[in-house]
Amino acid sequence: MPVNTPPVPYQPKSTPKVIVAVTLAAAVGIPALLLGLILLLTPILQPATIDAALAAAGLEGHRTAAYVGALAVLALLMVNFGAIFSGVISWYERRIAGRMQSRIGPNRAGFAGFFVWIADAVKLLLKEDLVPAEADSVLFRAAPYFVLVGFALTFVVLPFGHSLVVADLNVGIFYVTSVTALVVVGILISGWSSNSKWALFGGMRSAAQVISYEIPAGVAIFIPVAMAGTLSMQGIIRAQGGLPWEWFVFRNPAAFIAFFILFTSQLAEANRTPFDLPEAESELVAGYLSEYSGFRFALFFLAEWGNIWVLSAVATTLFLGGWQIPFVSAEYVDGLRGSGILPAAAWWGWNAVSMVVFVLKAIVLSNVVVWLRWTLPRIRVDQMMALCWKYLVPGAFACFVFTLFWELAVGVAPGVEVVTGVGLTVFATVLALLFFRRVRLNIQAVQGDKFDLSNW
Amino acid sequence: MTVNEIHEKLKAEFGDAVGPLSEPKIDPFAVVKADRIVDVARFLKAAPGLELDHCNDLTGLDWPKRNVIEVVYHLFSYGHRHGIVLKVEADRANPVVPSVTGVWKAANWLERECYDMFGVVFAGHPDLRRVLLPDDWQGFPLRKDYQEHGGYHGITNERENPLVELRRLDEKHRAENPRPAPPPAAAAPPAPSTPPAPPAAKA
Amino acid sequence: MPKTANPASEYVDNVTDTVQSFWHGLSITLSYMLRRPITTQYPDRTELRVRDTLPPRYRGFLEVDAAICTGCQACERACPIGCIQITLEKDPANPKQRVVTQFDIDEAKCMFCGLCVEPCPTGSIQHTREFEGAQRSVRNLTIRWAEPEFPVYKVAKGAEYFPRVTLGSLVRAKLDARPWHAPGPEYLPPEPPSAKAAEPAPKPPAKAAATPTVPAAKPADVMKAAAEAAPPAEAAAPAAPTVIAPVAAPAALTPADGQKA
Amino acid sequence: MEKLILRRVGNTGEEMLLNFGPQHPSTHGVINFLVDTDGEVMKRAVPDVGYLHRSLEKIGEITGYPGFMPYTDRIDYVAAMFANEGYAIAVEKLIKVEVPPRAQWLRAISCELCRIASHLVSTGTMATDIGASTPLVHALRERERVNDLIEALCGARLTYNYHRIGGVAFDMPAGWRDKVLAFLDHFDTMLVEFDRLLSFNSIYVKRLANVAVITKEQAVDYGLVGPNLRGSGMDWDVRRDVPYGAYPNFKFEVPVGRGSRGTVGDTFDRYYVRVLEMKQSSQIVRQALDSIPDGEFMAKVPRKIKPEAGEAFSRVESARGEMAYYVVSDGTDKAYRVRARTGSYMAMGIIEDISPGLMVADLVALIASLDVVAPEIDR
Repeated sequence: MPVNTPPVPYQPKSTPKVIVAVTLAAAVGIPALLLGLILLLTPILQPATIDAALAAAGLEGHRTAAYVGALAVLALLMVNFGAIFSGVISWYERRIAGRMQSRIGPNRAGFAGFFVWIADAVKLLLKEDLVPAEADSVLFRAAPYFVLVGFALTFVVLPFGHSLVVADLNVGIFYVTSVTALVVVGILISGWSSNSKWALFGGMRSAAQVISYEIPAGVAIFIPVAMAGTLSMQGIIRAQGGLPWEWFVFRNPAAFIAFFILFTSQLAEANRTPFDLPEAESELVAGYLSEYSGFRFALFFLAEWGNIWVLSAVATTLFLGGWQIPFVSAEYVDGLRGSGILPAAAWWGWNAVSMVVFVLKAIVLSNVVVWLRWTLPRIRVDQMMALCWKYLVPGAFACFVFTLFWELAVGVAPGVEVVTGVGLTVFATVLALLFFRRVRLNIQAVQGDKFDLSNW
Repeated sequence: MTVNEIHEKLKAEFGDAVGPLSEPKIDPFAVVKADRIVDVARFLKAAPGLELDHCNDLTGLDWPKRNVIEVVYHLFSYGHRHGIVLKVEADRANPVVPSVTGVWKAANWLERECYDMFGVVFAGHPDLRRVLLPDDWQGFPLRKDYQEHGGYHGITNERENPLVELRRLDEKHRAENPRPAPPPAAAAPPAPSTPPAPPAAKA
Repeated sequence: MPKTANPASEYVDNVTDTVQSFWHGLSITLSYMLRRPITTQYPDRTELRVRDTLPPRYRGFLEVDAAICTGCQACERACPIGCIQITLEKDPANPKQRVVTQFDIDEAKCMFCGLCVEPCPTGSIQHTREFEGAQRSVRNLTIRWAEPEFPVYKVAKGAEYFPRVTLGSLVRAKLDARPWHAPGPEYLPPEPPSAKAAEPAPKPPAKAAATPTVPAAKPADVMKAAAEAAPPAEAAAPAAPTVIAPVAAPAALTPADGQKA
Repeated sequence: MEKLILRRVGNTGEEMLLNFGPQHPSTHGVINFLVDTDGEVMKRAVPDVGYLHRSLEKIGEITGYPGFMPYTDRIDYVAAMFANEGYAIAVEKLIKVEVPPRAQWLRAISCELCRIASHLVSTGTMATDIGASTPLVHALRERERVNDLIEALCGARLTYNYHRIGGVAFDMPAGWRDKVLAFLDHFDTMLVEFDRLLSFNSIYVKRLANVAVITKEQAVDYGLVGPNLRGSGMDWDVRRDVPYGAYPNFKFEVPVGRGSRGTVGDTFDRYYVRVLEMKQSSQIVRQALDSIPDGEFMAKVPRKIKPEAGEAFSRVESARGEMAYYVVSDGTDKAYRVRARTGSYMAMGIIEDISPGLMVADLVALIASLDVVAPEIDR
């Protein structure tokens, strides 16, 4: 008989340095590449620039082709941005969820599991695209595209920086609320065409939810619109400033409340916890997604996670000063553009800074979305409706009416706005500090737990 | 109240319908005539001083030798903290016992399980269906003479027993290779590195 | 949350309550970002090997130390599930010495209750801290401890201490000796039904299908070949199974595995 | 089955029959609910159980008396200690064996630790069913710590097989007491955090309060036991009122549903009784560790257990309520009948009558609050 085999020495494995390097390169490089392309291409592919360039080259006859080409490039860029953002945030959300639950989270594919989203995407693309036998196959197949289109179209007006926007529509925010309604059409279609009871439940819930929450969201949107006097996304941002007390959220107590109303309603429209009723996994298994698999499933999830960006970007635009750089006015940057076909170097520089400001703000908000999901329970259908119609809609209307009077008052005495802005900024800062104190106390309160960032 | 006192009260109320208390081996019980069980149950639940409001357990016992299926009631009172065990005997061939669902709602599922496992039909039960076993199950498994069908709708419930199969392999191997010589104790291959051959190799 | 009949104050209460619970909930979840996670990256990135972190009483795979097995079969009797099988024979050379010719433990069936360990007079059968033994074929989970067969251990009078090899080393060696994807042993074809006719239960067709339906000629041929190739000694023939496996296993085992699943 | 439901409910043609299970995330095992819904509102939910039936009672007639002990683990694998204990007590009654005090204490300690572990699963899964997944993982993390302790005590994390007829299998290992006390210190503070994270979260309270109210009378009538009974306001605990084992030596409170957030007997009460019970269990373990007597941990039990003919009934307060064993002996070494009456089985009986008028999401809350464990129903 074999006796006393010598113990095999055990050495815990660690991620090879090459993989760490590759992961870090990808984690920094992919977003940097995308944002860099957006920074470069969105100003260049504007009609005015194209016209000027065509005129300089003497090719005015090819305007249509040039426009279509420019649009195609921009569309590809934006859809890719949405897709890659939703991929990365799917990894990020799982990682954050893991930490909040005392877990490590994804940790195998690449360093810190960063490549898990690529692996997931590849897996989903390779899976069989199943259509249930009893489903309405045409609608079933079409539904994900409605969702995708509704999601992707918002990128037309979402700004990324000072001049970095595909098209600054003069009805920008109105356009956003309109096209996002396409998502609910897709969900409804998927719910009905799946011919599954769970999916039907999910679809019906989603329709009721999204349509109801359009109202408080819409009214809350009117508050920054009223304060800025324009529907254009860039116009609303330009009406704000770079410093916190110049943001709409702090300039008006009603706007402060309206920000939360809007944020809540947007969560509901994006079907995020605590409003994830349409796909409530503990009740409806997977809701309207029950019957989907493979590529179409991936499209739904792409839109769901990508919507986090959309809602963060919209809230940032409307209330948090957008891309406004502190101490640098938008007009100053305008003046740097120069008169050539291509803008001057300083203009590019400030545009890059404004992009960083905007992306940072949006990422902070995306964090909050993720954070909420892993904290809160889900509310019930009737409570979801009650919250909307009893709390958010009246609140939003009250805030809106208040804002109208407030604007009158500001017209008489502009100092009011500055005082409120500084006051609310201080209030929010104190609140944040108290909150972090609370976090520290939470760790101390549990015996045996301590502040420990090891094993990140 | 002790079991004896409860039993005396029952005796006084129902006379011969309630049998004597079993000799107190461990937990004594009394046998009740099947047709009076509902009345006894009502009385036990309602009579002041008794108030056995908790139907703790209701199950069956199969006694093929006596040709009897017993239904056992474990009753308890939350207020007085006393209880009694009652038994009702039913014919094995056609076990019918009145249902006490009207007295304790808890008896509903307990009687269903008793029906499921012993085939006792509870007359007056509102919803006497099989509960744990599939609706089309044949037989009543907790009866002592129950025979296994060896599967359900073609799904086997048997796994090949590797112990038996390996023994058969060994025997075959032994028959083909008669023991050559007494195995010396030192002949055992000591090295763990040589893989012990899978048993197939012995064939 | 004070209960109030006043709808207005209830309205306000609901709002403040929500804000409060957000405050507490969000601060708690955030605080977990700053604490150490409790999970580990099993199996290859834990600080210690996991089996070394388990308590000594851990009930993992059973291990039999043949050197001190008395062949008393107490474990076989104690097993409530019948996953131990022991066969004892008289040694033909030495009639006084009994030999354990079969000591099989079906680890796939074992429920790790520890009841077999308790009656063992010498502590030969023990649960170990080994728990990693996944096998592609469930047949490989039957561990054969009487391979080769061993003479039973005679307890000296008054002995209280029985030297035992390091707990776990034997079962580890057994598990390591076979790759996880090794094909399982090929069993004999089921006996003709006449042998089992005495069984009282009616035999459904499913039962017959459950046992591997191996063409009768094939295993016999294989076995003949193996018997020729193998030396008659106990050391077995390492060459034979490796040759046979790719040929015989896919044909015979696949349907059987499917049935078992 | 389907036809049966339609016949019973008086279908108006507007209803939809929903097969809620057997493979559903929140049926806590494999249970099927045939739900008749009118939109989100249920007309009736009929439980269809038995998917996990393993005929354990029949097995009890085949294995000998000691051999059935590991099978009792499988009756309720979330809280296997109680199943062990109940069976052991019943058989000890049959063979008239007195369990030594140290074993009584060890049984109490192990059972209360197991109760903490079980209630952590119950409260945690309740959180997931309501849609908050983080508290579940926090609860499971604490459960892992309990499991580590129990594993050090008896070698298994789930199917303990720790109790024996006449005592327990092992004494406490060295240093175990300090580990338990350290854990309890941590756990008491953890419960406070758990309350703040989950129990008093306004969304959570709103989801549970006033939902699926079971009155005291109903609870008694339907034979609900344990936390489900106490949640309805019934002040009853087998440990205190029909004491067994070492429990008369400990001081502890019996938490009762008070309707603190809504009506007495709603889902929140049933949930919160469990949270409070964990606190009490922690107190009991502390007391038991302080007062544990020395001595044997196993009584002298004949190697072959062969009780005289007779029958014994035992009741223990399991995590899912009173667990009753009814063991009948015919004088041989194998039980003539082993019957386990479990808390989850009793809880299933009430769902059909409570469900009308609830929403589909409330059914999830109701199932979770009754803390049913499928193997315990089906056995």
